[in-house]
Amino acid sequence: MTGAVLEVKCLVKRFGGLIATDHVSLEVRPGEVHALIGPNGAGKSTLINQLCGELVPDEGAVFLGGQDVTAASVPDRVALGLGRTFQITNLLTEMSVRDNIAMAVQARMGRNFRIWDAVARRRALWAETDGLLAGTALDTRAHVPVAGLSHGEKKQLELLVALARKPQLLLLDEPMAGLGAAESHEMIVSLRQVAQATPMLLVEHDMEAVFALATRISVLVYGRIIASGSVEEIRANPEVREAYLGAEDELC
Amino acid sequence: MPSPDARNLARRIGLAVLVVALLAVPMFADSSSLSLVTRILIYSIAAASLNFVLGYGGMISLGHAAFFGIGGYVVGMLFVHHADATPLMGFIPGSNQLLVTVPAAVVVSGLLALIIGALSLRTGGVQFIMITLAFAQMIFFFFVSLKAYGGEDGIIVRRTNEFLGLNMRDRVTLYYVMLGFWAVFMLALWRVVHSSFGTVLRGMKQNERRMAALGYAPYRYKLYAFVLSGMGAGLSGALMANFLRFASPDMLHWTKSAALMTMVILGGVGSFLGPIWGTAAYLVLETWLAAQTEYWQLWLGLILLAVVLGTRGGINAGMARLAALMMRGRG
Amino acid sequence: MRPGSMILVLEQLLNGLQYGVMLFLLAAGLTLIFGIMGVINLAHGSLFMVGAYAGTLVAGATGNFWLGIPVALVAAGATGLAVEALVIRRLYARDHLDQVLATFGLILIFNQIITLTVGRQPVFVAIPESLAAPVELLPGLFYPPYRLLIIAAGLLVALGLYLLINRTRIGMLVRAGATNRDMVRALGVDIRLLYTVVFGLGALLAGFAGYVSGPISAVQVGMGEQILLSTFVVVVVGGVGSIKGACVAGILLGVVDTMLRAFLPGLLRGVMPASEADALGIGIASMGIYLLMALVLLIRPKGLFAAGG
Amino acid sequence: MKKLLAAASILALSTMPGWAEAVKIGVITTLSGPPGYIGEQVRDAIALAVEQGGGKLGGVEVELVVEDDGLNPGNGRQIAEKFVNDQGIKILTGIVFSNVAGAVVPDVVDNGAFYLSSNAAPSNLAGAGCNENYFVVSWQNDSLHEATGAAAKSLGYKKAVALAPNYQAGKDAIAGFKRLFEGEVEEIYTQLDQTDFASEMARIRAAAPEVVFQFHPGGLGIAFLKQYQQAGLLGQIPMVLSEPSVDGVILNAVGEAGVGVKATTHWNEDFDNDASKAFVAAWRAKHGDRPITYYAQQAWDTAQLIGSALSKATPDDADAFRTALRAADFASTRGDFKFGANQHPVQSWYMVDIVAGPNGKPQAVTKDKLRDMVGDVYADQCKM
Repeated sequence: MTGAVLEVKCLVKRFGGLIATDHVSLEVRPGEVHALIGPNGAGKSTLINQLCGELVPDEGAVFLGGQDVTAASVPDRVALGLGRTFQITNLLTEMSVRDNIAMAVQARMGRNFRIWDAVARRRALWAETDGLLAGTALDTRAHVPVAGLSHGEKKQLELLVALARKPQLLLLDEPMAGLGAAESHEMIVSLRQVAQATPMLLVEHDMEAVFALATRISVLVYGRIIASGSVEEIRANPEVREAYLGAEDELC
Repeated sequence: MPSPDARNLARRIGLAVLVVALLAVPMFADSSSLSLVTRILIYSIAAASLNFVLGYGGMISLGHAAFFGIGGYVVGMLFVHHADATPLMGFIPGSNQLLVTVPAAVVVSGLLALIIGALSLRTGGVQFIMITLAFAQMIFFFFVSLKAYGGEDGIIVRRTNEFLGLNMRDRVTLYYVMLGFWAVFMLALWRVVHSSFGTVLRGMKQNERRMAALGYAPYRYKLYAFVLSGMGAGLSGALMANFLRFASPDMLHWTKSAALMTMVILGGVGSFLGPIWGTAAYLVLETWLAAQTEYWQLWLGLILLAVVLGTRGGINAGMARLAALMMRGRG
Repeated sequence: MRPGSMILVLEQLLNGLQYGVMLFLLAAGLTLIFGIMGVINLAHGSLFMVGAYAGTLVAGATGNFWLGIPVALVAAGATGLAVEALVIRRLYARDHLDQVLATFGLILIFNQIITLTVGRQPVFVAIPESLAAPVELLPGLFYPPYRLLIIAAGLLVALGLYLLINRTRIGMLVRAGATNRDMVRALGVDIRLLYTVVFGLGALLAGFAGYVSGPISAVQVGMGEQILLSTFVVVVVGGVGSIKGACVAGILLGVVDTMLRAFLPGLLRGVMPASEADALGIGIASMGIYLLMALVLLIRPKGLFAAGG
Repeated sequence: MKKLLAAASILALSTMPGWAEAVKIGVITTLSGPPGYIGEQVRDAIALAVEQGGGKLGGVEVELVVEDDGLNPGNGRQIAEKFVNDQGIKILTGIVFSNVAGAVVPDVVDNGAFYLSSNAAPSNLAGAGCNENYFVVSWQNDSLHEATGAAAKSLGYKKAVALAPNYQAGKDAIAGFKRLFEGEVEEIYTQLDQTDFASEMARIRAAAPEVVFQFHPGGLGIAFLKQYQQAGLLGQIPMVLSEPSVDGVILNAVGEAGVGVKATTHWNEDFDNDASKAFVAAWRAKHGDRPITYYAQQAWDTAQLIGSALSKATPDDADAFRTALRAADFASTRGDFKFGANQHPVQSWYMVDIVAGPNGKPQAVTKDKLRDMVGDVYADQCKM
């Protein structure tokens, strides 16, 4: 046992003749922010979907907190402490910000097969929801339906909803995608705060964010991890520069 | 999009008008109107139950006639065995007590919904529509060939079930009894919709993937909803068998499922009062048109088409829009 | 097995094949409309009825059976195009519920229009003389040539559709559309034209099926709904959007349905009293295709040949 | 077009001034869907009888109120409720299907109105469920098919195949056939929505019986007869049928596929009595070539029965009206007619041959009387 929160061993996923995930192994240890970078089409989303249980891998194994979850369903993995955000925000669009967070809190609190209570009167639920909202940028927008939020607000809400579930590990699928400079900065601050308590696997295109947050970086190209190491090692790795970053040096 | 305030107002106005009107119906309605309103009440229980899975849960079931029909048949079969003084399946005594037959019908249709739902919910989308239809058809054919209970001719329930010593042959009494069941059901449904489970179910319809990522296992929640909905439809069927004093395979036919769905869509999918308005609109139209012309189905078809193409969200959305207009006029 | 019973089995297989071909003709159009446009068209059976009535009335008036075929095709095709332009086109972006309700309304309208114009009594068309007398296919196996012709026509249509879908540009778009609707739109294809073509084609096939079924069964109001449910079962079992699936599932269901009806009561009599065997046998047989659909969907929730995996 | 005229004439009758005190007759029948032609025959025959009487039945002015039940028991019940309780109609008739009758009849008679059946006569209302306000003018299901069994027996057949849809009336049909046939019978059940009988044809050929009995009303019967001919069985194995499988509309729709079949019936177009001749002549004058079915004949007889009772009593005096009905004091198109203990008919049954008619369309020709003045098997169970 390595003591890793998440351990992926030799994961393989094929679509027809195409190999989308090619013997990927990686791990996320406590206190770590493991960033996964790679060009478009490298198979990052496919990998994420296998980690959270939406796709079943053809070979290999996934361990959460030392437990083999390769065949476990999405909710079962969530129950073991896996949280995630979606690249394209994926919220309950007809509900308000507060309701979205409450839904996550409710999931953790359980007792959701009750048909004779009134959700509006679950005091603990709303107390905790409001506690989570307090002090965040969305606090003043609590009763706005999701459809009325800006893109940046939706991204923030994605994160809040994932955190409300109190995960042991967060899978972040491009949390910066589509954000402006100021919003990105805000997001980085939020994530840094979160990272102190929760290890993360961060999939991201925004190199500034990756270098600001990651303690370790793996580079995924054509479904294969071609390099893995500390921020400095990856920065220096010529193969990475060649395969992923290209001629233009946009590292800083 | 009407504002929440406007929707709230529309709902309250609608509810107040409804309650007063329903209590007063026997005072001014003639016999056939009373019977029409009674049928609307009974069918709206089934329509609201269908709306629970369809509007709140996003499961398009085209097989709810199965639960409606089973509810009716439970009442009919218990009555047959009560009249014959023979036990059903060798050990279950027959009954003509409403407080026995109706709960029995609800339980049996719930069990049936559990079986059908457990199998059907493995699919989704169009396949779900068709597999629920398939199971309902199987049950239809089963009862059509069930000679012991009248087969195609159905079961005549000579006397409406007894209930608290009331004179159930009196139309007005029968109406108030049905209204009582209806009110209890609607209040219960209101609670369920706003319960922890109901909230999860609504989330499930909006975004199943998100709910799974929060740790809710969709299958179990949907199955639970399906069973509850089947029980509601069974209640409706049991009341209908008592009202018509008749249960026949017609209750199980797929066109009954389609009619229930029509009532839901006509009123407004996913709104609480929608199915009630929809049921009323459908039955009133059907009855009124049939009295006007023997080609009434032509007009019914044209009206359905016009409603689908011309409105979005059915009657309920229309009323909410109206309420919003009134608000604007006031403020 | 005795030669007599062997011949009976063969004959029943032919019957199953013929019924299956009929189901395929209807299901082919329905599955494309389903798969490509995402529209549940309950009124497909009405096009079947329109074809049957138009062809039969003309054949009856002229005394020429063959003349009925082009008339049925034109009538069903034209009706299909009109329905598409006036109603279906507005439903593409709607959810299944609206589609079910609107096309359910169309069924009522079509049935009443036929009642108003032609009347409530079934209309009659005779099989052409040359195809009327049963022919002896094998010693002791007599079979109506008209049914053989339906089988042949159905298989020919299947072949034609196969070529159309695999060898032509329209077919390429149809395949792409069934797999991924947005992709076709992204290709810059005039999607509206494609939809119209597909819907018209489906209507033609339904009208043809309706007319050729006329001499065998009753041409009457509501004839479309009787076969509609079976057709939907075929579409779903075959896999939505798949012509190949419609063909395989149509023939499979046709044969299974026929064989169950023909032999199940007899088989059950071997293990139980005759009256119970008959009741149980026919009970299972009438549920047969629905049972089969439930089984297929439980094993393969998207049907046998689901388009787009 | 004729149908429109017929409908218009009813409307005209009901809206004419000065009819306020007319006795209303409620006609609940099935006018939509495939069996719509049956309801049309029922309605048009009753309307014709009223028209022949100059707006009167039995010398009393009547007004017809017609509504389509859509083959839906709930709708039928709703219409009956309106007729009986709101419009005060005391005389109802017209229901085609047993399942609609099951929902409507008990309610009608419980409310003190009369139901006179012109067609549907389910067994559960013939035996223990009989009622003093419920009369059947057509026939009880079983007796219809018993006559066919008797016919097949009298023709000397010993081995039969019997086919019917797998529902109550189908099973009753085969049971009724077997009761008087007494030979060896192989039973084959078909499906209610079946249109292709090829599989059954093959089974019939394999069974090689001496005679085939089948009960398939409406469109099913059309399909069955056509396919029987196409399978080449028509010339090989004789067929003996009861009348629902060969009504005038079916014969019209099957063409020569009907020729050579034998059938049993309680009435045929060529009956040589004044009442029948008058009915046929009136129908021909009104509807031309349109086929006459026994549905129309029964409805006509029902109208005559109503007339006979109205001439003696008013329906508001229930006891007197009931007595008048029981007397069955009218000239039935079928000749002798009276009510049994359960107020179902006691009547004679005949055999007819289907032969090619002058215009190429098949027609039925009456042969022998098979059974003389018989009732039904449920009469004993009725305690009135």
